[in-house]
Amino acid sequence: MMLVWLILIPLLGGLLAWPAARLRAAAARWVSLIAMALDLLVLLLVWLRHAGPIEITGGGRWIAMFDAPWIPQLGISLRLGLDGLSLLLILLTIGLGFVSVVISWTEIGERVGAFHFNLLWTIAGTIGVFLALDLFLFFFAWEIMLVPMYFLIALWGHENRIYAAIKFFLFTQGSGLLMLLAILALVFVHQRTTGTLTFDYFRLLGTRMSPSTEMWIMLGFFIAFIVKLPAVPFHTWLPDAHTEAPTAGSVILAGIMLKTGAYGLLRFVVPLFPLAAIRFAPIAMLLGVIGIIYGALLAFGQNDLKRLVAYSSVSHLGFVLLGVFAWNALALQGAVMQMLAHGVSTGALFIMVGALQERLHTRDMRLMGGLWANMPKLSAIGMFFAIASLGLPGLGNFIGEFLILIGTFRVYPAFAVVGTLGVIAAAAYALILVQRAFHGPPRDAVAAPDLRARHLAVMAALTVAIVYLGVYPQPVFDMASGGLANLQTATHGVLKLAEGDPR
Amino acid sequence: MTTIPLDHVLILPVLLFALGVIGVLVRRNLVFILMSIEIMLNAAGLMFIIAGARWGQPDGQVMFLLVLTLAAAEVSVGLALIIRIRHRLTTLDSDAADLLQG
Amino acid sequence: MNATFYLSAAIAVLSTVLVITRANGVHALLYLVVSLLAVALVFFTLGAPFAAALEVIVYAGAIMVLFVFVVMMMNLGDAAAVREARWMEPKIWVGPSILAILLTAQLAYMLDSNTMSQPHHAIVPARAVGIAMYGPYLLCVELASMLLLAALVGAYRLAHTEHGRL
Amino acid sequence: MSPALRASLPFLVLSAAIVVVMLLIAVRRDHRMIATVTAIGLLASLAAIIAAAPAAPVAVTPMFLVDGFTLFFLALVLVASVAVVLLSHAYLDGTHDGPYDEYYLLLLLATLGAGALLASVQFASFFLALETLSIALIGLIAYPRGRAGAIEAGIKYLLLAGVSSAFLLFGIALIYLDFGTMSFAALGRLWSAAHGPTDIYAYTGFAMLLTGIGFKLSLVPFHMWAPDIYEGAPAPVTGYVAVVSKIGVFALLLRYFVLMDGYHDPSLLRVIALVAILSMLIGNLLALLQDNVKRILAYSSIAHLGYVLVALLAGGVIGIEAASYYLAAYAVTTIGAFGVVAVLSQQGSLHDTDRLDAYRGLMWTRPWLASAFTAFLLSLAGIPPTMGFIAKVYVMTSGVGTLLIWPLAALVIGSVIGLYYYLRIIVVLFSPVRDAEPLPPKAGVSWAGGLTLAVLVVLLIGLGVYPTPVIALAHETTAGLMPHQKTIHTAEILPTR
Amino acid sequence: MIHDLWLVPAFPLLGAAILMISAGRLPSRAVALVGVVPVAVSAIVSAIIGIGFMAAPPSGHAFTEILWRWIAIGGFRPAVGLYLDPLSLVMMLVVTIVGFLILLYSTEFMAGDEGYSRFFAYMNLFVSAMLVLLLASNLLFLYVGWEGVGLCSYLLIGFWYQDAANGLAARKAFIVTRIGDTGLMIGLFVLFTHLGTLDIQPLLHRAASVWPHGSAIASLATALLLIGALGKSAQIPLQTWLPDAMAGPTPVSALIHAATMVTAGVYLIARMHGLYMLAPAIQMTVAAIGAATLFVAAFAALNQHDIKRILAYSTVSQIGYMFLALGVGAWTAAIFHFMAHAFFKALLFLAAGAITMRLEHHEHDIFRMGGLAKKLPVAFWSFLIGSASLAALPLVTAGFYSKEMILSETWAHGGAVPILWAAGLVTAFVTALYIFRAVFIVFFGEAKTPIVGRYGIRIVLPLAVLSVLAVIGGFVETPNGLGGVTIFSRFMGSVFGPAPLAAGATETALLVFASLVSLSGVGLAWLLYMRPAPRFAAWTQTPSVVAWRAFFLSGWGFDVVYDRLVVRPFLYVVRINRHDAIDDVYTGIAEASRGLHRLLKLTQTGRIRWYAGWLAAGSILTIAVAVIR
Repeated sequence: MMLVWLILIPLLGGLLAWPAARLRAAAARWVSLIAMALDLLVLLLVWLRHAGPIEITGGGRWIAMFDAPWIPQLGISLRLGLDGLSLLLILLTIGLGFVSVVISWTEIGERVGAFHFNLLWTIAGTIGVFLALDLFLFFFAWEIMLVPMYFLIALWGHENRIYAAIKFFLFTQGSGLLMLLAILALVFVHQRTTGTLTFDYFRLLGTRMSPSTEMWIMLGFFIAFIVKLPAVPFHTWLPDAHTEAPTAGSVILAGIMLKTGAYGLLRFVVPLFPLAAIRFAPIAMLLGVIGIIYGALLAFGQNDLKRLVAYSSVSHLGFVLLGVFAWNALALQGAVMQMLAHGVSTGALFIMVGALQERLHTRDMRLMGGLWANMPKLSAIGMFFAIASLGLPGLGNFIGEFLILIGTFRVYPAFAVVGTLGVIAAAAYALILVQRAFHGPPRDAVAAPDLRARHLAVMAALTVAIVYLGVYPQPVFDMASGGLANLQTATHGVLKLAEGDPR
Repeated sequence: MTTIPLDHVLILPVLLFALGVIGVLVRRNLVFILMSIEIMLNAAGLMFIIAGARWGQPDGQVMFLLVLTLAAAEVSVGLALIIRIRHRLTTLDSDAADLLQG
Repeated sequence: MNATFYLSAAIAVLSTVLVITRANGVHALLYLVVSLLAVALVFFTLGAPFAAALEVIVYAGAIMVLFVFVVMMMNLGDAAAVREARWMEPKIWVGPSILAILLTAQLAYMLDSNTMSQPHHAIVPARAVGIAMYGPYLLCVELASMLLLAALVGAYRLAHTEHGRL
Repeated sequence: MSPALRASLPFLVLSAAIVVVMLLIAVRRDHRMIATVTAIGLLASLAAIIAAAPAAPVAVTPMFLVDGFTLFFLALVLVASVAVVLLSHAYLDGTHDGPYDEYYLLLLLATLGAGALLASVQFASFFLALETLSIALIGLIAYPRGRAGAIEAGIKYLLLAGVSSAFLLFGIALIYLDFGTMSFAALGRLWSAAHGPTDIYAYTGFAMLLTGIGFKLSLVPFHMWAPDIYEGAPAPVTGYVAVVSKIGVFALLLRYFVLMDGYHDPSLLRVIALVAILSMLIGNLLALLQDNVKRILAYSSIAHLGYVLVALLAGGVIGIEAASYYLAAYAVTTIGAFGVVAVLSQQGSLHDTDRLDAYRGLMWTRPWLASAFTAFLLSLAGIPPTMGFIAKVYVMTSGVGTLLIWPLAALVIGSVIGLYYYLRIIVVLFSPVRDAEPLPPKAGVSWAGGLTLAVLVVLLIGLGVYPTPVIALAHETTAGLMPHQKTIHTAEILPTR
Repeated sequence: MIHDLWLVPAFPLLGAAILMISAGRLPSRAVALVGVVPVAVSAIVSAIIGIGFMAAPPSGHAFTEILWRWIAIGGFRPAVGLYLDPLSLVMMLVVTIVGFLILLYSTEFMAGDEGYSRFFAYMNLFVSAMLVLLLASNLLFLYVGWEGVGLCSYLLIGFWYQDAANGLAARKAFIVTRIGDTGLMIGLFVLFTHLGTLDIQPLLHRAASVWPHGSAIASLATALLLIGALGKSAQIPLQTWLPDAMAGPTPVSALIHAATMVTAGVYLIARMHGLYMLAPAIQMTVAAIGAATLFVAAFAALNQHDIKRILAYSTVSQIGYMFLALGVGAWTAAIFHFMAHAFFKALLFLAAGAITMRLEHHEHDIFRMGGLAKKLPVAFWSFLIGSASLAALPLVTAGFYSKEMILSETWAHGGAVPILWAAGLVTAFVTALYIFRAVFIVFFGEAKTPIVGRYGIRIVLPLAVLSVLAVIGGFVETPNGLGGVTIFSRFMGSVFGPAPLAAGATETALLVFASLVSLSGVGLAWLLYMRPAPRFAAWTQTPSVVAWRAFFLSGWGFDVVYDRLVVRPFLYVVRINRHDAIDDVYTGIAEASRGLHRLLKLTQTGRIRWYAGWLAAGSILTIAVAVIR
């Protein structure tokens, strides 16, 4: 039941925040903060007080599990489960949720209640995605998380927000429908072979089907997830959405939502369709590698600071795609680490851009330059995270990228090598960002206050997080290994059959 | 009674129906369009009679009767509308009634 | 009887052609009456005397009279006829004719496809029709009354004005 | 009480309501009273369904069959009608284009027609019920006599419905000519047994029949009338046309198709698949950049009927359940959407409030109304937590089960296009208010209208999150249609030959 | 004390952290204190550890300290651990001591700069990262230091961020070295994939037992590591960043781009020498690259105007010597030269800094200096000592002994192919020539730029100490003919094995010959630049010579070639695709939908007849579809 509260708290918080804003705008903000705090508390309680793992046949060990009927006619139930993987991602979600609320404190002045409603609902949807173990419920949460996000972009975004919001929605919904088709197809195939109609994740694991069927169904899931990830060639919604979203929206979008795509790949695509996934792995990894390079090239070419960061996300998540399909312990741990580190570092970069926009009313780097002279703190922090995003050893992103690449190298050395070249391109765009925004001769027009305490506190927290991930990541690996073991349990038997697979 | 081949009989409703279609499409005057619809309905009624005759059942004639009812109802409402249009738009040109389009 | 059928069928078709080509409303209506009467004859030849009678009384009689009344009331005189004639320029016939020909062709293909078994050649008398109507079709007749009620109310609403004028 | 009488109780109540209303009009013209009586009549009929349910299924003359299928959709139709009545009162009231009373009479007649349609198992009753519905609708559509648009819509509907009826009748006549029966069940046996699929008469007849039905359902390529009529008709009537008339005709089609066992005939499936695909794609494309809310909803309803056709094509218990749920969702959503337009509009004005511009910033001037509208639009777009979402999933479920690849592809593509224009409206609702264009003066939403919308929203979300009751109901009622060997015998007690 | 090894990198890190968190709010005196003291403490701790190590070597002459478990995933268990052996000890001592001196110097040199605190933060961070690089027991941890020093190099090159040119130079440095780093990274993949560990010592043992001599996989791994070393140590073909890196403050050039970071490549190869011995072909490549680089860079140095660029090319060239040594297996010689080079090159840079800081507008062009010997005697003497050591003037300079060791071992190794040795020898001549060219031009002749200010003790002291070291630093290892001291090679023996036996008479001959070559280089410089003959001046103006000089000035045109081959294509691709061509596909789809909408909208004419026509047409269509099959 605690798991349900994890989702319910933000939902209720959202419902409360909206009317609360009629009293005072700050009330909505406090309600959101408290909701996040409660959620964190619940999560910690679930984690610390669980009485030992719950064993699921063929599905691994879980920290907590919840099951209740929902639409029994269709074999749909409210099945939620928490393992190490989802716990980490929910932790990230709540953490960035805090951050989003705090950084919106002054940025969002209009329709504060509605804003926090949408923010919290998005977060609730995301947590739902990370918890759902019923495919229908998963899809439900998947959609629920998109709608408030759409409003966040469309209502509180920047100049071209409508276009961006609609584009975001069309891409994710369109691909979502494909996934829905795939889910239904899987359920039907399962029903045909076993006679039971069910959307239960555990029961659908190991569904037998012909190779071509498996491939088609897998592709449905795969496309939905790589649209979300996003991977080339489905990434083009991302720069627009990121650029136009309000800062908190960008943080949530980049920090958490993109991770749902990766999570989907991890939780569903490979375990449900191991053979097809293995056969498809070279293409998927090729897409990942293309994404790494292509995203980096485009990031380098942008004038808009937010677009640059957005394209860098494409590049970073290319690594995740690479890691997921390498499907060995190293690469998977790397993928998880990359997800977390990207969430933190890119989130911080977006906050930095947001702070700049709040001060300069532009994101165009051609109008910046020399900011260091006026805003040394902001610039230093911005540079720090730019450098984190280029994968400097000792920081989280490096650990992620390195593990992914070294894991990939065992399976497909060529992809690992090309991916490593992407690291060079990452240096190019990260440094050009620093150069164009912070370095160079200061401009007269640029005279604005430096970061204030609230932002500094957020940034300090994120800095600590990213350094921690880089220096002492083992607790994260220990936590994730439980979840990853669950995934690998699911594919273990099948993958053994695939001959000569070096995983 | 008669020994008219059924195939020959069937030609008549088909022709009448087609002529009704032409009438609807060609005429611009609302009254004529209504008339052409009557021709089509009549053709359908004829078809029912033929079908009833083929099977020796009264159902065909009953259906014709019901079609007749429809025709009457339609004509009454239609003509009432036409009168109203005549007064509002002062024309019976069906093409002039394109306020609603796109 | 055969001759009657073919003759009346020919008249029906011919007069229908005239209906859809006449510019003058009253003329067209009269041709339509002719056409309906011819069809009534066809009904008769097909052994449906009851239907034939109704065709004449209700269709050619009541309904067409309604038409004539409205046409007269609207005073569709010569000017209207001239306009009608102008509207029926040759090129306007092209599209509809093609459609009609296609439709006829399809139906002709249908007719050609197999030979229908011959009719029963039995007259279905009014009595049989009546029994059917008040037997299995009873509720349909009731429903028809509702249909007519709807038409009545609709026509009333549309034609009626509070101020005594249209 | 004989089972047949008991089963036909809802219809009898409805007919009685018609008579009562007619008599009342004769006695005293009082808008509020007539509307109340109408609503009570409809609700009484709804209540009668409960009484009728135990008697079902039973054949009421060879023409009608009252079974679970009938009653499920009848309930839907009645609920929708009640909603329309409640929305209509404020819409009509206070304008000078009276009297309003015949409106309710026509509404009841139309509802009776739709109800009869749901029970029809023979062509004669089908056709009569359909025409009762149509003729009554013409009166409703052209009810605001002062509006040029309404009159135009009326004549368009009349003439085009006439043409389509002629096609329909001609098609029925051909089928009758071929088989010698007009009973659906008997046709089902003959279609598969005596006649092979080579019989051109039957196919031509079916195609022409489909023309008539397709017209009523506004399926592509018989769809063109829909936007014009939707735009011209008064908003509550538009909702009625979009919901009641379509549910009635669709249910009929479903029953006909199941009873005649069209699932074994690839030709028929092909025709319907083609129509469905065209409807989903063209309907959505037509709405894409439309600036008139009612027209958008019209085009979107074209597409939605295409979606339900996918469920029809899929067939089986799940297909019928899917179609049932979909139509329920469609009814709630569409009535709601037009309801919003209705509460913003008045019969007395020259147009309904249907320009997209008029909705600019509605969220900030009338947040509740705009929120409701947003919910309805999201439901139309098939986004959770609304009924529209579950409905779409259900339809896709049925389609996936029968591998309807092309219709499903069209469904997905169409849905994505659809998202765009629903979002466009939402964007307008949420955009900042422009001073230049004030909303039409109207004090507020009437309590009846507000209540209706509130109930609809609650249903929309409630049944979107927890759809089990409706699904269970559909499973128990409409799905009984499918194993027709069991239920249909009752319909053949009195063969029409 | 040796267990407190972790303090050595920790202190500078702490200093950096304090300075960063204080965010420039400390007074400059406190900054100087926080900036210098940690490195000083590190140096002291290093020295104590070093003495302890030499006095009582730990078992196996190596000490490993695991600080904490970093990553443990399956068999991949790199730890955060330190490893101390003579090699890393020497490097550590040099880095901390030279680092301390340079930081001390900087407190005065950088005084008044607005980024004073930032400077010391970065420098401390650098020292810390460099120490991590040197002490890491694990290749992945080494990589942390490896990139860390690269980052600090980037930050310090672009220290004066307001000038866009500095930023460009900084980015160039970072990206070019990162190209090398990716090679190293892939090398790590190969090593881990095949050997299952990244801990250096186990890895070397395993490699020696698993991989046969000359195996392809060993060649691959070493080649990849070599790419990393080439980038970091600015060897051909990745040398182009170093001359531009002179954009940073002079102490940065002294510490990072002369004494320590750029020799990381040398350290890496020396550290992994066990692997290289398994791959003779690659080891030969190392030598060849070293020889080519030292030769090329020396000629480039000969034609520079900027005093720091002369020294930069000189650094490239001297590291070439170290690579040459590594390539011929003279591991000890390479490290010996590293040490000597650290002393004299740091000295040279600091002296150069001492010159430029006293000149108006911080003049860097040697042709605008002149006559400074009398005006700046401190700078003059330090520079002269540094130059002498660089030119390897016999007997009295550290550079002489280290270079001698390299040349003799090269001769011994490549007897059959003396081309490597010849390159080294020719370059020794050119080295003497170019550095004394600078000396003569800068310190003699007419004064051209006025002098301002004066030196404080914090400038003079480091110069003095480094001058001493540049002289006596060589006496730890002398050739047979000159005392035959072997302290250094014996100390290193535990790492590299016993030093090769010298060749007696041949060695002495070589010694004399090489000394003469150096001296003649100085002499030629004297002739050309102290007493310039008109004919020489005229010769330098002939077109072909001008062209050659321009060619050498540009560093043999590498930059131009890279610009054409890599940079411009990259920028071109970026520019043409700035708007993301893939997005056009989607906008195309959207546009097509709109077009279809408009087309379909045309059918909605509002005319009854038209609609009825479509009704009929639709019916015809459905009939056709139903009937025709």
